[in-house]
Amino acid sequence: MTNEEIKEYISAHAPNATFEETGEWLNIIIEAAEWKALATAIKGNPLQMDFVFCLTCVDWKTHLTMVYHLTSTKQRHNIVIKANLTIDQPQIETVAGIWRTAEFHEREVFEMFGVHFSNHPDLRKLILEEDFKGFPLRKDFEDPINMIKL
Amino acid sequence: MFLKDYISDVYNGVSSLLKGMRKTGYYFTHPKEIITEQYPDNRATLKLADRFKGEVIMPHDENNEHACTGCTACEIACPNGTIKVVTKSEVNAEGKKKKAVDALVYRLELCTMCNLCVVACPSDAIKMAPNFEHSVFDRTKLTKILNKPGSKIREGIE
Amino acid sequence: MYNQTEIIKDTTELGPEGELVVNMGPQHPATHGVLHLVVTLNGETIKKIEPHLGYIHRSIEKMCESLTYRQFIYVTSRMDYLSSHINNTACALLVEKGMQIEVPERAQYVRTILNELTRIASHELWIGAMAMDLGAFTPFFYAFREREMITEIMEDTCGARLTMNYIVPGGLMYDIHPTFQNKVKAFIKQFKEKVVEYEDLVTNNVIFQSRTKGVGILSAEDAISFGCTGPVARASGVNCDIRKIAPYDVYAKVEFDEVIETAGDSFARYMVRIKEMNQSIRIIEQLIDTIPEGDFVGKTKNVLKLPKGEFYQRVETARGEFGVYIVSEGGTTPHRIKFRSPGFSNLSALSHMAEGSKIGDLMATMGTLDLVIPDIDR
Amino acid sequence: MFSLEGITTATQDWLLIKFNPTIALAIECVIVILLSISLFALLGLVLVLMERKVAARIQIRLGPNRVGPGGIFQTAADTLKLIMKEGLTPDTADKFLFNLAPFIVMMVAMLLLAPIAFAKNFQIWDINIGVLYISAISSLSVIGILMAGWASNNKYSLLGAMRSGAQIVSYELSAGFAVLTIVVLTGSLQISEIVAAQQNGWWLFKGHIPVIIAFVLYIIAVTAETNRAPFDLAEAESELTAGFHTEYSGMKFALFSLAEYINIFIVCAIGATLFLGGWMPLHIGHWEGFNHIMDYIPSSIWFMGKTFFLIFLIMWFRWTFPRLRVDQLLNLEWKYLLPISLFNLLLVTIIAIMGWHF
Amino acid sequence: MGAISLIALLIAAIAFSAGGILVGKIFVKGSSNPQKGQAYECGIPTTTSPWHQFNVGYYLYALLFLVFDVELVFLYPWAVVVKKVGMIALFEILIFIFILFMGFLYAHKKGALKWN
Repeated sequence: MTNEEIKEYISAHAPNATFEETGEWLNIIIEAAEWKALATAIKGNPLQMDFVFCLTCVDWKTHLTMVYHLTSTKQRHNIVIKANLTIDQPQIETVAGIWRTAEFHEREVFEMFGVHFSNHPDLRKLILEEDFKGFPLRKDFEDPINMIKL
Repeated sequence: MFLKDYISDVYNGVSSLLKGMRKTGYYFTHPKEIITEQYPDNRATLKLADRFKGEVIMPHDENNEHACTGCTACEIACPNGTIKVVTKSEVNAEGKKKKAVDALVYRLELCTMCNLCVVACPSDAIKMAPNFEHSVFDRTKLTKILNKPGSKIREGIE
Repeated sequence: MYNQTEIIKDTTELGPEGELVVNMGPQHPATHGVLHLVVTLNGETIKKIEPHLGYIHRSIEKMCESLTYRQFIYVTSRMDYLSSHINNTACALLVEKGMQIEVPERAQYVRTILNELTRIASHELWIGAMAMDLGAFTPFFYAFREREMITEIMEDTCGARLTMNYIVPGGLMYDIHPTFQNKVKAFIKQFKEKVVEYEDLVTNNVIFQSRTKGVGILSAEDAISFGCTGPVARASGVNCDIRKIAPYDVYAKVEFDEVIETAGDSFARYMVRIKEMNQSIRIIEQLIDTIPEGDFVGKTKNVLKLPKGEFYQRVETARGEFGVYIVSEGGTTPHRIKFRSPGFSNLSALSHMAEGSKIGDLMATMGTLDLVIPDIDR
Repeated sequence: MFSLEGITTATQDWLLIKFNPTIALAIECVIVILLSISLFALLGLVLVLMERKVAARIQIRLGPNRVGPGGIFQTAADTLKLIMKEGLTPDTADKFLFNLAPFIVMMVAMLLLAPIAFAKNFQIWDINIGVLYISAISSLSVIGILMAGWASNNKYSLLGAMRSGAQIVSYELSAGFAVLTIVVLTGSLQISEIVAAQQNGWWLFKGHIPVIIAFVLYIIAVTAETNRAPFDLAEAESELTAGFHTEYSGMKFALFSLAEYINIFIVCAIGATLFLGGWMPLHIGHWEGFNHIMDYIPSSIWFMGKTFFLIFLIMWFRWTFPRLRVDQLLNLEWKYLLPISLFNLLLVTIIAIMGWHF
Repeated sequence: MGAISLIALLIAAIAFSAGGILVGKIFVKGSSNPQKGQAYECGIPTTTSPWHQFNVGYYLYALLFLVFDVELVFLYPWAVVVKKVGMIALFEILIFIFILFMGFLYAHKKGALKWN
C-alpha cells in the first residue's frame, strides 16, 4: 500500500492522528488514548501490520514519546507510530495482547522509563532488581554509585 | 508392515550411530589431525598477526625520540578514558614556548583495543603492538606511561 | 547478601502439590552465560518458564548517549559478540545514511565478505555449543577447528579475533591484509570438505534427530507475533531476511537463497543454520575474486554530526534482525539510541515454545534459539 | 612363565604350612583387602586417565600432558586435590543418608569383584551362582544413587536420582536377558565353568548372530546401567548441572566418580568373561599349534586386554553420541531392547537345544 | 575362598572410603560460612523444598520392572537346565513368556509406557 492509502486508513480510525514524512518511513503521531483501538485496526486487514520490530520510548525532558516501528510481513510496508505521554504520569494501553513481542519490550520500557502500561498481563521489572529506584534511561537519572560519565 | 517399519527403524538407527563412530574413530586413529595449540611451549616461535591489537605503545627511535606532540587527539578520540595526556610548556631552539607531552598515561585495564586513538593521531606517534601477555599481580602496573623517561619529540614534527 | 535464617525458612516451604520450582542459571552449564530461568516443573514436564534478565546489563543505550558517532560503534561489538562485525556495520550504515557519506565499493565488498565470515563463525560456534547442550561434546571441537580459520583471517585483517572494530563510518579502518583473499579461499576449501562431517556426527544421528524433531515447535504466526527473526523465524517459514528485504552493502548484487524451513521445530532451526552457512559460502565465493581496487574509506568530516531527526537501520546478524534507532538533536552525540536485538525477541518466545515439554527438550529449544546473553541484556 | 595362578597357590600352600587354617584364612582376608583396595585405586587412576586421553584423541586435542611423561600422573594429582578438598554437607540435607550414600555405592562396587576371574584360577570366590550373584548385587547400586539424590535436598539431585532409578531398573532387564543367553548356552551360572566352556572358541564367535545381538544388547544395557553417556541422564550436566552428586564435594564426590569407573570395569569384565572368554586365550577349534602360541600370552593379559577393549568401546560411545531424553531412554528399553532381547533369548535357546552352535 | 571373602571385601570398601574421607578431614582446615551450607541451585536461594510429592511417571516403569524382574529370576534356573531338558523346556518357557508378553502388550496399549 502507498503511504497515502495508509494515511487515509489511519485517519479513519484515529481522527486526531498527524503525519510526518520527512524521515525514511511514514511517521504517525497519535493520542495515547487512541492507541489500543488503532493497534487492533492496523493489525488486521487491509494493513496487516503484524510485526513490531522495534518498541521503545524517547525522553524529551518535557514529555515522553512511545515509538512503535511496525511492518507487515506480507506487504512489506513500514510505519512508525508515536504517542506522546506526560512525564509525570506516563500511561498508555498495552498492546501485548496484539503483538506478543510487546510483552517483553513493554516491560523493558516500564522499568527503564517508568511508562505504565495498563492491562499488561505481567508488568514487573525484567532486568533490574525489584527494589531499584528510578528510571535509568530517563535524562534526569543520576546514579551516584555507578557513574558512567566519562 | 509394523514389523518391517520396526526393523528398518532399528537398522537405520544403528547404522547412523555407526557412521558417527566411524568419524570419531577416524580421528582417534589419526593423531596428525590434532590441533592443540602448544602455547607456553611455543612462546619462542609464536608469531602473532602483525596487526594484532594487544596494547598501545609509543615507538621511540634510537635517540630516545618519539613523534608525540601532545595534541590530545587520542585522548578525545578514546571512548572510555583510557588515555590521559599530561602536557608541559617547553622552550624550543628558537626560544619560542611550545606545548609538549610530559606524560602520556595509558590505562591498559580500561582499553578495549578499538584502535580509535591510533587512527586519530595526526603524527603517527602511537600504534598497536601485538603483545598479549598482560597478566600482572598488581593492578597499578597496568597504568603505563608510554613516553620513555627523558625522551623528546623528534625534529620536524609539528 | 542473603541471610542464612531466611534461606532455611524458605526451603521448608512447600510449593503447590506436585510442582517443583527450579532455578536454571545464572550459574548453569546450559544457559551459556548468565541467563536465569525460573522453571516450574511437574515431574519432568515444564509448566512455566520465566526468564530473569539483567545479570550483565550494562546499559549500553545510556552509555551511547555520551559517546560520539565514531565512538559508539565499538560498544555494539560487546552486545552480540559473536556477530560483532555485523553490529558494527549496522551502526556505520546508519551514520552513513544520516550524513549521506559515500562508501567506496571496495569497502562495501569487504564488509559483505566479513559479515558472511562472521555469520559462519557464529553458526559454527552455535553448532558446537548446541551439540554440547544435547550431550555430544566432540562436534564442538570439530566446529571450532573451522571457526579458528575464520578468526585467523579476522586477526590478520582486523587485528582482533572477536571484537573486531574494523568498520568506521565511511568504510573500513584500514585496508585488508595482503593474504586476505588467499586465506579466505583456503577456508572455503576446507569448510566444504569438513562440513559434511557434521552430517555423520550430528545431522543424521538418530539420537540427535529424536531429540530435536518435533521439539519446541513455533508456528509462523507465533514467530511473527513474538517478533522472532533470523533462523528462528525462517525455520517456521517466515520470510524475514533483511539481506533480501532491505539490502545493504552489496547484498543486492550477489545471488543467494533465503533459507526457509516450515517445520518450526528445533531440527528445522538446525537445518536453517547449516544451509545458511552454505549460502554464506556462496556469497563469499561470488565476491572474493571481484573485490574492486580503490579507496577503503570514503571522505568524512573530522567531527561527525548527524542532522536533527530520526534514523533507523536494520541488518541481518547471525541471530536475526538487528536494528539501530537513533534520535538525533543535531549534536555530536545521539539524543536517544535504541538497539533492537534479535535475541531479546527470540527469548520471549522460549516460554511459549517449551511449555509442556521435558527438561531435556528445554535444552534443545534453548540451544537452537542461539541465545547470546549480552545481546539480550545490552 | 609369569602366572598369577602359581603365585596364589604358592602363597596359599606356604600359609597353610606356617599357620593353622584359621590364621591362614585371616591372613588371606587381609591380602584380599589390600589387593582389592589397591586394585580400586589403580583402576581409578588408570581409567580416568584413559577416559581423558581417549576423549582428547577423539576431539583432536592432546589431553593431559603436563604432570609426568604424557600426563600419566595427572589423575594422581587430581585425586590428591580431591582428598585435600573440604567435603561440604548442605545444612538442609539429611546428613546421615548423605554421608552413607557414597559408602553404599563403594560397597556394591567392591562386592562385585568377588566372582570375577582375573586370570586362570585367580578368583576371589568362585561362587556357583556367580552370574546371578552379579545381577543381584549390581542392582543394589541404585539404592546408593537414590539415597544420595534424596538426601541432598536439592532439586537437581532429586531429579537425577529419580531418573537414574527408572533407568537402572529398566536396563537391568536387558542386561539380565543378555547374560541369560550365555547361561542357556553354557548351562551353568558359575564363572569358571562359563570360561571353561569357551575353551574351543569364544561365545561371540561360536554362537552365531543371536549371540552377537545379545552382546550388543549387553553393551548398550550396561552403558545405561553405569550411567554413562549417551545414557548419563542421572548427571546430565546441561540439564541438571551434576545430577545426583550435585551437592557432593571432595572425597565423597571422588568416591562416586571412582565407583562409576569401577562399575564400568566390572561390567566390561563380566562382558569379556561371558562373550569373549574371560582369561581364555583366543582359541580356534582344533588348530592346536595356533592355540599353543596363544597360550604363551599370560591369561591375566588376555583378560585385561578384552576388558579394556570393551571399556574403550564404552568410552567411544560417550564421546560420539548426544544424550537421550529421559522418555526416549525408557522407550528404547521397553519398546526396542526388551522385546528384542526376549526374542533373541528364544532364538539362542533353540540354537542351544539343537546344538547348532560350534 | 568362600563367603568370608565378602566380609573381607566389605571391610575393604569401608576402609577405602572412610580412609579417604578421614585423610581429607585431618588435613583440611575448613572455614565456616553460612553460604557454604546452602543447597546449590545455580547461585539463587532455593524457594521450595524438593521433599514432597512427585510425578508418577517413573513409578509405572518401576512396577513393570518388578513384573519382569520376577520373570528374570524364574528364567535363571530354567536357563541352567534348558539344554539338558530339551525342547519341552522351550515350549514351557514360551508359554510363560507369552503370558508375560501379553501383559506387556496390555500395558503398552493402556499407555503405561507413554510418558505422562
